[in-house]
Amino acid sequence: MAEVSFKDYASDQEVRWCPGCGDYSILKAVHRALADAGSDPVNTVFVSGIGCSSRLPYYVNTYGFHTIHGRAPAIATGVKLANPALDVWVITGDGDGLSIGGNHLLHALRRNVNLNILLFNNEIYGLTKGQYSPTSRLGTRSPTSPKGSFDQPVTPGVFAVGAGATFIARAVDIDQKGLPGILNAGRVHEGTAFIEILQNCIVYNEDVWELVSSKKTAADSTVHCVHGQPLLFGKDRKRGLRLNTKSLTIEAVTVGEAGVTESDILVHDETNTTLAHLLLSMPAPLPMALGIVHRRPGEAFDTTFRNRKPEGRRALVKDLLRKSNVLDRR
Amino acid sequence: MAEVSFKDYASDQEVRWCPGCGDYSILKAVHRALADAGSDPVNTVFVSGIGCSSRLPYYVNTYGFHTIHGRAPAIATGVKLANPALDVWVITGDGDGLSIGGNHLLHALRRNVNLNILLFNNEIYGLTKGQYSPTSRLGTRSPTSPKGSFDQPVTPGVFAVGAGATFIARAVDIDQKGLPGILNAGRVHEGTAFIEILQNCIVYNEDVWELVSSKKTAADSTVHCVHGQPLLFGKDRKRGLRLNTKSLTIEAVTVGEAGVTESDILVHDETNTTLAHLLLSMPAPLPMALGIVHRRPGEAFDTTFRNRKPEGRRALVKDLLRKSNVLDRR
Amino acid sequence: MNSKELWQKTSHVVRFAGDSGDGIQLQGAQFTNASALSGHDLATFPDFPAEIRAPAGTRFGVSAFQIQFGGDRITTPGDAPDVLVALNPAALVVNLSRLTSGALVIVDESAFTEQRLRRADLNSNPLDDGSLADYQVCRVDIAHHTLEAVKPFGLGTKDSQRCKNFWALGLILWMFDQPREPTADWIRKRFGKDEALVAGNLAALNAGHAYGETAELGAILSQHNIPQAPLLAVEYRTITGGEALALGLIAAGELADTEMMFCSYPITPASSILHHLAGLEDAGMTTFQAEDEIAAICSAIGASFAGKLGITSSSGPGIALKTEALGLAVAAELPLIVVNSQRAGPSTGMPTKTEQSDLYQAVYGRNADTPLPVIASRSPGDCFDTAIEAVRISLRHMTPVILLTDGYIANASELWPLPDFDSYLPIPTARPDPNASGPKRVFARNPATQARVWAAPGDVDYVYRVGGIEKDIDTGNISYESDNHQQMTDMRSRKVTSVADFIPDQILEQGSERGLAVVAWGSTYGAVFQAVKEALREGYAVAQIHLRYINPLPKNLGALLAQYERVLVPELNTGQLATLLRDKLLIDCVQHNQVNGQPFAVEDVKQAIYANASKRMKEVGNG
Amino acid sequence: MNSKELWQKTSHVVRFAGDSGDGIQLQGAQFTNASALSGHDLATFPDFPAEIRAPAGTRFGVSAFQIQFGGDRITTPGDAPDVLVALNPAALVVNLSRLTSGALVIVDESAFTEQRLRRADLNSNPLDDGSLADYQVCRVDIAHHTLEAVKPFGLGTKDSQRCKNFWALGLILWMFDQPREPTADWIRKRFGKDEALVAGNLAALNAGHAYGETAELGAILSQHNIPQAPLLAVEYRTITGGEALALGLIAAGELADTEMMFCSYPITPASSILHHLAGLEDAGMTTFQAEDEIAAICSAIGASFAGKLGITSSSGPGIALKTEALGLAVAAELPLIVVNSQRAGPSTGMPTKTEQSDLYQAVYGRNADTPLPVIASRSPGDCFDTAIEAVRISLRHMTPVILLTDGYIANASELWPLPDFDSYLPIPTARPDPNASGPKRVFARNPATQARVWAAPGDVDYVYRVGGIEKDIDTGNISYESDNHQQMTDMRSRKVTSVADFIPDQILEQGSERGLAVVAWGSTYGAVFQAVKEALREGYAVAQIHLRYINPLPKNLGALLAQYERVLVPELNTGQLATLLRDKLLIDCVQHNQVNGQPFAVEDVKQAIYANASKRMKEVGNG
Ligand SMILES: Cc1ncc(C[n+]2csc(CCOP(=O)(O)OP(=O)(O)O)c2C)c(N)n1
Ligand SMILES: Cc1ncc(C[n+]2csc(CCOP(=O)(O)OP(=O)(O)O)c2C)c(N)n1
Ligand code: SF4
Ligand code: SF4
Ligand SMILES: [Mg+2]
Ligand SMILES: [Mg+2]
Repeated sequence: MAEVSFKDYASDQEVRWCPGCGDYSILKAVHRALADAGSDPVNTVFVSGIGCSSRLPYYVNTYGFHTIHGRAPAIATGVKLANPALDVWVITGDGDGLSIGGNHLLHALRRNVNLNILLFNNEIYGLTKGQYSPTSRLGTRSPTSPKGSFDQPVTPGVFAVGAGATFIARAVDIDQKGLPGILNAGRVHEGTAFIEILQNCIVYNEDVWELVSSKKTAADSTVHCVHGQPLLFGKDRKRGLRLNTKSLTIEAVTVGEAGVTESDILVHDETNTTLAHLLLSMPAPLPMALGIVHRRPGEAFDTTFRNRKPEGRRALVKDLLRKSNVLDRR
Repeated sequence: MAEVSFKDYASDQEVRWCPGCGDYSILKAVHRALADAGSDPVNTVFVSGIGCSSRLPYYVNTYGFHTIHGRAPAIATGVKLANPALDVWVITGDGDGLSIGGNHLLHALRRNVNLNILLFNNEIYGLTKGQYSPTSRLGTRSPTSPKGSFDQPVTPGVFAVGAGATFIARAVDIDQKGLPGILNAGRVHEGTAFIEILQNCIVYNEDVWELVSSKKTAADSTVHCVHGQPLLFGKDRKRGLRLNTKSLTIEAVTVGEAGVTESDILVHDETNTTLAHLLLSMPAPLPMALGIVHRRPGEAFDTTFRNRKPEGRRALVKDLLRKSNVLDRR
Repeated sequence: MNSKELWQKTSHVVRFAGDSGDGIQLQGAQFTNASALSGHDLATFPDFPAEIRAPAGTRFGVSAFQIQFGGDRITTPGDAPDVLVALNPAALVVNLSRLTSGALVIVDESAFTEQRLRRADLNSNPLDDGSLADYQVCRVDIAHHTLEAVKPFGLGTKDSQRCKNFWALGLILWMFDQPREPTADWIRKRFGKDEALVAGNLAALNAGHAYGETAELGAILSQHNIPQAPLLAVEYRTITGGEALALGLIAAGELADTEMMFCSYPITPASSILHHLAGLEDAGMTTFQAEDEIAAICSAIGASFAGKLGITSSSGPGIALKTEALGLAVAAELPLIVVNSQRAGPSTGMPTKTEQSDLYQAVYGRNADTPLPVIASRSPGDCFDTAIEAVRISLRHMTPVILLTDGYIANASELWPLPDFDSYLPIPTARPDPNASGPKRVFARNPATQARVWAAPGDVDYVYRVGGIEKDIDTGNISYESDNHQQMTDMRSRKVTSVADFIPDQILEQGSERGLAVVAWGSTYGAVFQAVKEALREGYAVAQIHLRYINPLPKNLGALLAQYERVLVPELNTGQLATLLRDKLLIDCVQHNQVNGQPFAVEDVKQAIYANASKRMKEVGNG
Repeated sequence: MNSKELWQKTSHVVRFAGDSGDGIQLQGAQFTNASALSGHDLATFPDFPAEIRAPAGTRFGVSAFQIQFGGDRITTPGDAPDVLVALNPAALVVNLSRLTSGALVIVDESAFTEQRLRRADLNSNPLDDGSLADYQVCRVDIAHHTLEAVKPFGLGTKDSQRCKNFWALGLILWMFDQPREPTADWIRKRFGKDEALVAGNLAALNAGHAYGETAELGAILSQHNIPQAPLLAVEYRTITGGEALALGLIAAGELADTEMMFCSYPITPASSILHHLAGLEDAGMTTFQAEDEIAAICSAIGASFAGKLGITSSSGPGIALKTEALGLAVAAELPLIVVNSQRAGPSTGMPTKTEQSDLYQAVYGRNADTPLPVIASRSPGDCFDTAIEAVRISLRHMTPVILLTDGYIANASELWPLPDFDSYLPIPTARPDPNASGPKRVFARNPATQARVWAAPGDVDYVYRVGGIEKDIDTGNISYESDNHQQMTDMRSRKVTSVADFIPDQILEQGSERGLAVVAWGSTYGAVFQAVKEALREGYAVAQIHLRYINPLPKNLGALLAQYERVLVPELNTGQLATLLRDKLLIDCVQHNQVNGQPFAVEDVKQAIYANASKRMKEVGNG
């Protein structure tokens, strides 16, 4: 199926997100990615949990399983282990994946099951009407935190590093140019791909990503990580990241100022987990790291998982039945 | 209670671990730590899940709650939030804490609840007779992995870094000299203290920690992290860790050889999370990092949690009942 | 019925319908408030879509609010609306079938454009194609009138259009001669800072009202004076089940002089309770949003172990996740309140729809022999008293208690007589008695309740260890002794059956001492009450028995039911209470089950009564 | 009874007891094997401590193995041992009370030292203080004899002492004239590489045997020839419930021509099934050790969605965690096998002890109306057939099925006639029929079974999406339609009730057509069989009815039970099947409940029969 349009991957179901929800653009990027890859819907499965984000599978013209809250990675693991030939995507949210589902996400990542996990992070529980989530920033006011939340949030990417993930990316919902490519990079990665998508919930957490998604501010508040390239950012790409080897921290510098030359700038190495930890945990005002922050080769769980078409099973069953001393009274 | 002996903290219950189990020495260290701190048993609570390790609370003469599998951090969070004045310890294992209990551990760590969490890592499910666990090394043969396990293991300390833990330590079960001090450091830490204890299951995973615990090999295969001190190790402490700033990795070098001087050796900074990630993820043959690998200040969840003795509640209840337009038919 | 009959009724059913974005729920809430202040009894039914903000104009996106109010005792939002206010075509078509014949339909003409008709999958305009033949139709260009009214205050178009709901509200308030002031106050509070919004919305409200007065719509749109309801000489307020439950828990804390910790994880329709409680630390109630339902119940159990009363709340799927930990609370003999706001299932099911299908789960849904008390709320206001009762039982017997409510009463509101709080009896607890002499044994049990001592860390007398492994009945130490396990099993069932020694006898809500007994529980109270009341009026030998105590059942229930020739059990499930009655009382019963996500219509229950009851002899004679 | 009576019995009960470290379970397994090969019927009961390796010499650390074997049909390990082999004081004292009077007690004298008596909390030596007055005591210095026997082979003391169990085994094998060869083979296999160990253990085995032959212990220790059991002319083997269940699942995969994925998380006593299956990928069974029970059932559901049959297995507390996901499997109409090896609860309870207390959980233990079929295994060997039956039902109706077994049959073994596998009917599935014409609708259901099409990713004809939200009964798309939810609810219950159309009528195991019916289920089969058999012999009007199908019940059960004056329901719980019988059949029944972690003793069931049955007239006449 060479000549496919992204429209061919839309299902016949009416999309039911709020007007203006970031999920619409992510859905479009998913359709694009599938089209770009010429994916075969017949051998593609979208598995999701529960949440606004988790409704996505209904809108993709492949096999789809909208399951229960937080369990998508576990169910997807079963799908993949049962039939490793399938292209299995997981759609989850910050609540679904990191609140109730944290354990399954951890184990999918450490096992390195060949799944493409998309976590829509809107820093809120959308479907249940706007309670703060484990990624909500300190002080987030919500129906369950009227005086502002005081739970330290978890940083999805940093958590993924801790879980031993072999592919970690971060992208913005409206980035129609970049997102499809990242989704496909995750798709072809051997092992679990973890892709955090910064998504705007316009009803309950509007513009929480303003800084990184608005034309005006994006250039200065984000840095795009490209393997082998210096970590430069800013409108004129004069700003860059430098490693302070004494304090083992990252600092933002300006090339050409204070004797800083391009050679001082960190060159991105996507295979280094420590760099991934550094980049993914950069606090503002340092720019937010986007793109494929981490990717390293590793054996996928489902390839080592012994999956055999049984042959001569009937004989084998009969053998097993006799695996023990037998008293013959015939 | 100044003059207390560690024996005063033993309960009247007969200890029922296998002869030679590493849990015995950990229990002793716990008794010691409590005695050293002159802890008040009346205001101390040990909460555990299920597993051989989780039997420990029965053997400590304080309040104790032996709960259900994997949930100790959640139950302990409830105990602590209900009464922040209590000194709350959590006892868990690699299966209890990182297999079924991974999610609660993650959230306790990120919230930074003031708990002292001891994870007994014997890299096996002891109580259920020896199945491999999420920390078992690749290729571990067990009743459920007869051909050797092929799940990538999770590294407890690295996971803790990813979860945003503010205190991470690693110790060896038989280290009666060092362990009590580390336990008390965790006890007094503001926020969640995560202490991984390398424990020997003599029945199902004997000597998996041989290298780091035997007199012969320990010096060369472990490095003790002390804040502000160079990371030296080896019998004559001539070996040391150096940061390769290009590859952002750690390498072991020998002071005095190849022009290496003590000044090249990394000085431990317990407040740096990136260094914690580096040290806790060092692969063999690099030495295993022991001691207080990470400790940074941070507000504990239970101190921000608004916990008020109700005053004039009756009047308040009556107000709340009337918080709405009232039709007066009297 | 014709217009005359329609307006003769002493109570009316009004349904507001429009887009999720139209502020329909607000409209309903304000009208409810006004009705209450006019001295009408009332019951409401918010009926919103599953989607957060469904696309405008679609049928599935229609949000509705129904209220029955008036001069009688009102216990349901009504089977069929007498008045429908429809702000767009979709809102009209999806609600038409519900209306009483001859109902008044008020529509916003301006919304019936080509494009919006298509959005509602309509090929022709119902205003013209005769589909409204059976109704009195009042076409008003609400949008236009609203814009006119707010023009002076220079609001943007969006904000101006947003005032539509207040214009319509003003009109209906006029129709039933109800006060605007409470709404005006609300508008001022809500938009306080923004003067233009305040002025605009007030103007819309008043314009709608004025329109009713001035427009010459004669018969079609006339003002009706609804008699006041036969109320008691007390104070009343309107309250939803969610609010009442939250208030009841807080009140119980005061009655038990106990601090409480409410640990929950959001889920529809249970979240509202957590929302109501969040921020009420000063009332001795701390709230904790856990990472999942398991952590929620576990932290609540931890709180109870530490001496605060732990409470957790969820809906069916979340309760399922809590069942393992519930076993621990039973084994450790700790107090714990578990609130289940039931919703339609199985699995995710229909989260915004109501159902009574978690009774099996509550009574039988645990591994091993793990009995615990179960009670249920019958109406929004009743949630206040059942919450207190749940706490009373839990602390009296040192056991977890499940309180069943559902999505319907969680969101619905009713007129509620303010309780005389000082008349409530204090709730005793099993806390250690510092003055008690003799040995301090934490597992010494009260022979009447099987409650063990509720000692907590910090208490120097009771330093103890407990767990989920079977424990020695006296010392609490681990015990694998076979006799001990038998004794503990017996003690655990005695603990729950002993609850029946403390609860009141089952009463007869209304009706005869023989004939047909209609036995129900939970939120069907209102519909069953109305149905039985009408059947009685019609001369049927029928009685209403409504259960608050599900497990254990009141001791006299068996004898009470034995008086009747037949027992009818209407439920919003496949027959779960019926199972319980057969199991515990071995009585046969006729089931009447509806599992469609909707509350019972009074009419359905009546039909079931007709099919199973007979007229009283004398009645027949008289007739 | 006196020695003479004792040895006249045609079957005997022997109990081996010692420290966890003494290899008692191995001893028992070897003896079991020898008995089987000697043509004896048998039933065993391994009775080990909760601790992995309890401290030596303690009472709680005693590990025991009991076997009944002989010439009759044997269905239980026996109420009271005729022979006790005690390797230390603790092993003696904790087992004394179980013995038949006049039983033979063989003790290792050397173990009765001051210090080890103290370890067993004994102030005096039971060998001398008369506590063995009622028994025939045979004191042998087993340790000494063993060391003598193995000396030639230069084993260390530890290894030498470890041979003790084989010496004792040799002696008992001699007593009952049973073959040593199988054990000798096992020793050679086990210690193959280590020649000294092989030689040493063989020497001990033979020495024990020789001791019996040569030692002049006369009456006390004589050889007894046990008659062969009345067996069929087929092949037999011994098998535990865990093994049989694993084999049954694999066999079912072959019969259904389906690959399977067994997803589980370890838990006592369920783990053994996973252990038996691990590594059998070649048999079409892949195993996955998940991170917890929820992940286990979820990955199994994922496998079923992907076209393999997902299976998950746990015990009560783990099953509790699976209930939410079970609802998803019901809603998505996927096949799934859930095996519950029941253990004593509530909560952690007594993991190594047996119980039947998860029937409520299996039948009623889910939120919403979420029915599913439940069946139960009656004995170790029966696990093979019930596993196949569970798969058959699951694939026929496209529904999850719960299979109940328990800790007792999981570990116990019996003599099992090898099934003639080729005689088993193939298991049809609802997989798409590629040749079928007409529209390919995945939710087109078989009217007889309500099975939808089991289409899986990779199938070009059925690309579809499904979830836990209520779905349109035809298209499978999300639907909040009230009528549709009612139809789906009805379809789901019809799906489960339709199972009864395919299962055999309930049969009478044994006994009369009137009088007392003893109705039981699961692992109590053996004890009830024996009790009813003996009561019948004694002339009581009693019958045994044993249920394999718990939900739905066989259609004829109601009519069958109606024949009897009384129904007795013995269960290892507080009366859970009794509840089901009242609920489904509205029949009254007498409960006989034991909840102490132990299987029924035949005698207890008999007493319950005596209390509820009457002698047949003619018998009384004759008597
Ligand atoms: C077991 C269970 N618990 C809770 C819920 C209620 N619930 C549904 S979605 C959700 C959170 C969704 O948040 P997120 O994953 O961030 O998705 P979003 O709606 O923000 O895209 C919750 C708490 C549920 N459906 N099931
Ligand atoms: C809900 C539940 N699932 C499973 C089990 C069985 N179980 C008990 S302990 C354990 C694992 C213990 O491993 P770990 O935490 O490492 O403790 P260890 O015995 O090794 O000290 C398991 C699987 C249980 N008791 N409860
Ligand atoms: S609530 Fe938020 S996340 Fe959900 S659909 Fe609406 S905008 Fe999107
Ligand atoms: S099994 Fe292992 S961990 Fe458990 S008590 Fe024995 S030695 Fe210790
Ligand atoms: Mg979200
Ligand atoms: Mg372990």
